[in-house]
Amino acid sequence: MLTAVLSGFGGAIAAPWLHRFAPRYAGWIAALLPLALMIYFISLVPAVAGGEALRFSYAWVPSLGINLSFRIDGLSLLFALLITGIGALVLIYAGGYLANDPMLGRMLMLLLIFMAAMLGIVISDNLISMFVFWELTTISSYMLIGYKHEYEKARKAALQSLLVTGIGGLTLLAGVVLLGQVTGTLEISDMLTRGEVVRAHPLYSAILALVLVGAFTKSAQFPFHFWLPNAMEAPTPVSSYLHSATMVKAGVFLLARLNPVLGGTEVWQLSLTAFGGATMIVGSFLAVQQTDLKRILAYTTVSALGTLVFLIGIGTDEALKAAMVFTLSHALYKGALFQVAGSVDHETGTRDITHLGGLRAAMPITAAAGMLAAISMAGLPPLFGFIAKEVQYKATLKEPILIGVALVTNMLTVVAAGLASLRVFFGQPAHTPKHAHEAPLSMWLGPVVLALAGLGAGLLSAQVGNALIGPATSSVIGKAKEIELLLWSGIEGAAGQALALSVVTLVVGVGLYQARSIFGRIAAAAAPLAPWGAEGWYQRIVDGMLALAAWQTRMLQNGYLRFYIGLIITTTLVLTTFMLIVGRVAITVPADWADVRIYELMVALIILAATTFVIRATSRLAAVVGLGFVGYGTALVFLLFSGPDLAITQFAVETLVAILFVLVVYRLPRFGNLSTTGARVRSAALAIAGGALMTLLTLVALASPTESRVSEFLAENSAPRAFGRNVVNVILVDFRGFDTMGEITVLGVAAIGIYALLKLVLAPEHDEHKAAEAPSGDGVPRERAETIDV
Amino acid sequence: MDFLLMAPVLIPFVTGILMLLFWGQRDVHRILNVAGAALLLTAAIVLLDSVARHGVQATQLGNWPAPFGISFVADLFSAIMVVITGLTALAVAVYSLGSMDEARERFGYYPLLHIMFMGICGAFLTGDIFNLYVWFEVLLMSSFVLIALGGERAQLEGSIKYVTLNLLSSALFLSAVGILYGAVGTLNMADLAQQLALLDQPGMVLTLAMLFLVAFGIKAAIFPLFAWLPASYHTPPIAVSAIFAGLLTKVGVYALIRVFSLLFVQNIALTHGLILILAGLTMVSGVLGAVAQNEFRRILSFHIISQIGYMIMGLGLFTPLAMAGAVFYIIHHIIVKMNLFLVSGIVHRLRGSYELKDLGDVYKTYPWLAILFLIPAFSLAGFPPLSGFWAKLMLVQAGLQVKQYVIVAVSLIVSLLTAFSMTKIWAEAFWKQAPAPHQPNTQHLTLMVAPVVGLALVTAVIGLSAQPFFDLAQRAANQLLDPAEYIAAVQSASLALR
Amino acid sequence: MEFIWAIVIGVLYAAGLYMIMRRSIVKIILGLSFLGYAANLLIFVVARLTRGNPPLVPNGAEAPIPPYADPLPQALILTAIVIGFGVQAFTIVLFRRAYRSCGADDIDELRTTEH
Amino acid sequence: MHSLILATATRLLLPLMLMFSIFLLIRGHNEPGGGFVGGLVAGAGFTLYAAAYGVSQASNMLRIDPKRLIGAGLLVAVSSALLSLFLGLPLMTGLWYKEPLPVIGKVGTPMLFDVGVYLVVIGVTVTITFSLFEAEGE
Repeated sequence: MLTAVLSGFGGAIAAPWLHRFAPRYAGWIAALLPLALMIYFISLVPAVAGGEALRFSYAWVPSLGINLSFRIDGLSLLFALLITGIGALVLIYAGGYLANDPMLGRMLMLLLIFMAAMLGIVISDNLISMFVFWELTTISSYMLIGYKHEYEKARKAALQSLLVTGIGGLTLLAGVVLLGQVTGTLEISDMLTRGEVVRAHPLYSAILALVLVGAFTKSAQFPFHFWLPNAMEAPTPVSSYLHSATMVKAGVFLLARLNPVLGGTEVWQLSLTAFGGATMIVGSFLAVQQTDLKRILAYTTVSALGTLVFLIGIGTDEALKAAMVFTLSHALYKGALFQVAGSVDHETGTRDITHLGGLRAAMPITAAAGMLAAISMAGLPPLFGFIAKEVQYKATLKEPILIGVALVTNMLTVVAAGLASLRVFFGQPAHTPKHAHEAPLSMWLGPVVLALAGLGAGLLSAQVGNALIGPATSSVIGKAKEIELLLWSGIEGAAGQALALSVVTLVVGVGLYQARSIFGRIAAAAAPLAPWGAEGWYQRIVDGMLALAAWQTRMLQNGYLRFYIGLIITTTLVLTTFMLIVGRVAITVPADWADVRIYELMVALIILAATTFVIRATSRLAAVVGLGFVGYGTALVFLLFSGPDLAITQFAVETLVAILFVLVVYRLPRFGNLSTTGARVRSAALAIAGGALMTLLTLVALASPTESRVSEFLAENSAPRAFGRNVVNVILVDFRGFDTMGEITVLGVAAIGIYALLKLVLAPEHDEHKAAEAPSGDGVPRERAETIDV
Repeated sequence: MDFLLMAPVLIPFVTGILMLLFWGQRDVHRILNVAGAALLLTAAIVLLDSVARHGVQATQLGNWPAPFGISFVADLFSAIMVVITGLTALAVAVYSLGSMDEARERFGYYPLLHIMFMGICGAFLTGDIFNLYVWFEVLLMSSFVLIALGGERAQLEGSIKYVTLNLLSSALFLSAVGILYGAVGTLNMADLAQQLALLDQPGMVLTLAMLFLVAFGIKAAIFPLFAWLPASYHTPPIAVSAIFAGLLTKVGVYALIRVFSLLFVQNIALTHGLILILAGLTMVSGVLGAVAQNEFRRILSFHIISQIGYMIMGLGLFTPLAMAGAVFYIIHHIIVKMNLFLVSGIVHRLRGSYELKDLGDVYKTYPWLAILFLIPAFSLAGFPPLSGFWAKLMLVQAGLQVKQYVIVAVSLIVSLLTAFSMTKIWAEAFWKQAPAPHQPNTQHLTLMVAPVVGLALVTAVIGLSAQPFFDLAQRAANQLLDPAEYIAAVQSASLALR
Repeated sequence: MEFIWAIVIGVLYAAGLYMIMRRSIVKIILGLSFLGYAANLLIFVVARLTRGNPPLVPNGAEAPIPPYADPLPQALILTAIVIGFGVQAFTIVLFRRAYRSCGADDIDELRTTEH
Repeated sequence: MHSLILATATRLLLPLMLMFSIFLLIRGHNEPGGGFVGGLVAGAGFTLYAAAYGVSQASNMLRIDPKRLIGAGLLVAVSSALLSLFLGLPLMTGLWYKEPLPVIGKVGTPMLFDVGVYLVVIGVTVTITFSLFEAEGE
């Protein structure tokens, strides 16, 4: 089973080479892989229909409870068959559709990755590994939607789908993790037995909300539906794959999968039917307003996804069965129709139905397949779509409001089916940008197979019911359930009511199709409201985030060094003051004047005076001299208080720094009077607060009694063990010699840095900024005449 | 044993010294550069292996017993960091051979690089708080020179801010160490851990903790102390940016984790609660900063900040899983972030710009480069099954376990915004049609591509087989949360007085 | 007697902070020097002051005669002074080069890398 | 800068300063002084010489490229530290020659380390001042 998933990724790696060496047959060859997989899955059907579930587990990150577990039950199998079957057809189709595209190899690669990821979702038995595949579909669909990446619209649509499904992915992750913490397992099969625990848990509604957002965004439920029609920017093989079988159904699949864990509660029912119902109506209503063939189909897909969520929400056995039936029927007819739409576009050069008509003569095979699929979509016998609609009506019979929602949706679906087929293939042949021809084999094979499958499934409904729908429904319910699926179930009771509803649907639907011009008028009238739709809000949120980002960056990263410093000082002040207060730190000032010697006081005063002098100095040299006084003053302090080595070093360093300053001071700019008074006051206030803080901390530290046993040890061992009588020096070269090792390294690096700064002048071509401004050697744009300002 | 512990410092040090002795001989420098980095990585791996087998190891420099001399300690966290240092060192060493201009090579680029590695390894391994200051200065000084080396205008502007703000941080750090010594009378971190526990002045310890938080916070670039990073990280040559972006800020994070797991654990609710808040703010402000940028390297620079937030989030939560998440995140981030910078350098070579508006067509022309970008980019955004996903997952799990829902929500939204700016780079530089043709410079391209491939492989391996890495991170976290082993190792290292 | 020096330390810090928030680049260097003095003096003072008894072992003795000054902070400060010297020297030259390359003595003009 | 007085004075001063610097270095272990201060004094001597006679002459006299001098100093320092490692002792463990030598006293690796410091400081001082002289002389 692991091989089944991994082979897709392996095939993906091979795809570009395949395209390079066999460009004309790349699609056909690539299709062999999903075909083989489909045969493998078909071979599992008897066992699964017999109630068996096949399981395989490979430890991945067992410490976190994460395994690569796979399990095939009825639900997985139904989806796996759709994914591989339609996948094979789509690959063949892509080979034809993009026959002359040099990037076809990459397209096949992405499609295979996508297929493998999708397969991973449906057969995963571990929520985290399922999530891994879930995110892989997000990424690969991002790449697929952006396939025509030279176009900004394609890039934007790709981003939109990534963001919308991405936010859902994140909530799903949180939901999944919580679910794992509540149930104590991440294995889905274990979790399915612990539904009671979850539903009784205080976090239940939070988990539900998180999972639902994940599922709804992925499955394009209102109000997240808008990304899906925009994803029509993708080439048709992608649309066909995304919209028929797979990615968008991942959300629905998730709900079905977790139904035994999360389902059955009132919140579940209410939220799923409400969102599903809203999506159904919004989707179908928007569908009939479109003129772009692919957008029509995309919106009906939105509506169909709504229907699935709606049915799962109703939650009765009947409804869950209806959901499974509809999954299959929708995948078959929608896959076919998308490919038909793609062929039409490919052969005529337009997808606008107002420019299309009468194509049945030019494209007979495509037209036949399209008509057949459309009939299934409209829900006419004997196609599978008819059965899907019947069971759907049966599931809604108890509640009038549910009936109403289904009825409206299905009527509009009939209209959409008409627009996508009758409007295109019948009527007057229209003048199209390209002269229409029948599509090549690779491009009509898919629609034909899928449309015929819809017909076959309708005719063989009992067998399909036993082999696929029954096991799938049982998985969703959580226990085995016998299913009967009949094309004709009589006119008694519920079956009769459903049939009556079907007839009404069809009659009104046809009537609306005749009067379809009103939808165009409604669309025109509603146009001004568009910015306030869901997509408008999406745009507003994105724009708002961008504006916030720009504003924040302007504020925080404004380029002013002193602002950054101020921020650091403020942070330090706030944090330390907070802790001083919270920690109730007592501050004592040991103002013992008697202990102060007068010469010490004078040194202190010299340092203070020199400091003030430096701050107020208006010339560089004066400031440097003042600074020297501060430095020598400090050295005096060291000398006064028993630090001769310190004093010597400080004197030496101070002198050296002074020389350095003098050497470069004329190369440094003169003091400008740059800051405003306000700025000065602000920084002075901050600086004084910072200084006060440090005084305070010094006093606090001084208040703690200290007996350093470390110092004692060093002093006592210096002479006998380290053979040196200058303890400070012994510390430097022996006790803590490694500090000194670092210290001399710093010195060495500093010297090299200075050397490089002074000597290394890059040739102008290296220095893009400077080259533009100053051609002269060292690049001094405005060297001023320097005078000595002593 | 003693040699093993010191090797990560000594190898780059000796490499640097030899380069100084062979000053001006470019070929010698280039050979020593790669040899030294490879040796460093080897030694680091041996050290990690040894620590993983035999537990925390310590040595006393000069054979003076703790707490009197300087301790060098390798627990798993340190050893992991040293291995990552070796790995990134080797990657950047090779990359530099292809990307660095000859002028900089002649003016000490390689010795500076290795001395910086020395400082970084020293910071990871030292068990002495003042010695930590010294290593910080070593790596800072080298980084000052590296960021300014070449003296382009942008470099100089950036380095002025970089230098000034980092020196402010150093001054704060030094002051904090001084006060700490004045109050407790010892500098050995293991000893400090014990002394601080005995000290009956909770308020003062908390206040001191804040000084360290700010000092290391500046170096780690947390909110609101990060301004120096986006102001400077994009200005030097890309190899330098890459090693800074990947490794250097993480030394600050390392220091934060070290002191807030070993020294300042008296009032976790207060200190670590505060860290958690800062973590959230760091994530958000960093990612918003990135969203506002339109230059390859600047986008990446701002993302460093937001990801520091994740690491600090692990520290703030302070549970075993959270700390393991933090460690895992650091490992992942260093590799991935560095790799992205290296990729940006290759793009610059091929398309001649870092500005997104001037870029385009890379996907069409260089599909291999597109893949090399996507692996780290999606990893950075936390997409499975790459390394970043596991890091994110661990932190999310840890946060939900202790019911810190707000920070979890923030971390998830930030990861989406990360994806947003990665796709921005993707769409603009890789997908879009280039506004103008550009003659690519393919000189020495292989030397630049090889390390990128290597790092991408590491990312993928961590992602696909996360279990051993998770185990390692978890064990490292357990050691951090229970410092008894660390303290015992330091004490027992010094039983033999000479 | 330490309290006087605590005040001096505060003033030095304040001066340093004030100076690094100025716009003239020379003042920033001066400010950094102030911070160096302040930190060194802080370490010195916090470890307690001792008059006239440096930590030297007299000839013939095994250990310094108490109450001697704490040698460890002195060694730390020594290291810090030397490191500070290296950093300061580099900073001076860096600012000189920056001034010559960018031609700006006003730090506010050095913002071209951030927009 | 090429004044006669300075040149003459330097000729006399340099040997004195070098000797004084070595004195500081040796005595540092027992009295105030040490490698750093000693190195500074020696560095100052060479700086003075460069001020008097120009950088190129001073470089000639110094013979070794000051950057290599830094490397050499670091090498001496790190070698003194490494010796103990080869004897199975921790890095930087002090190794002492048993008998004290005349004038200098006891000799051991920590003193060798200080010599390393001394050399580095000379190298650093000279590197900085020489390159500054050259840059400012442009």
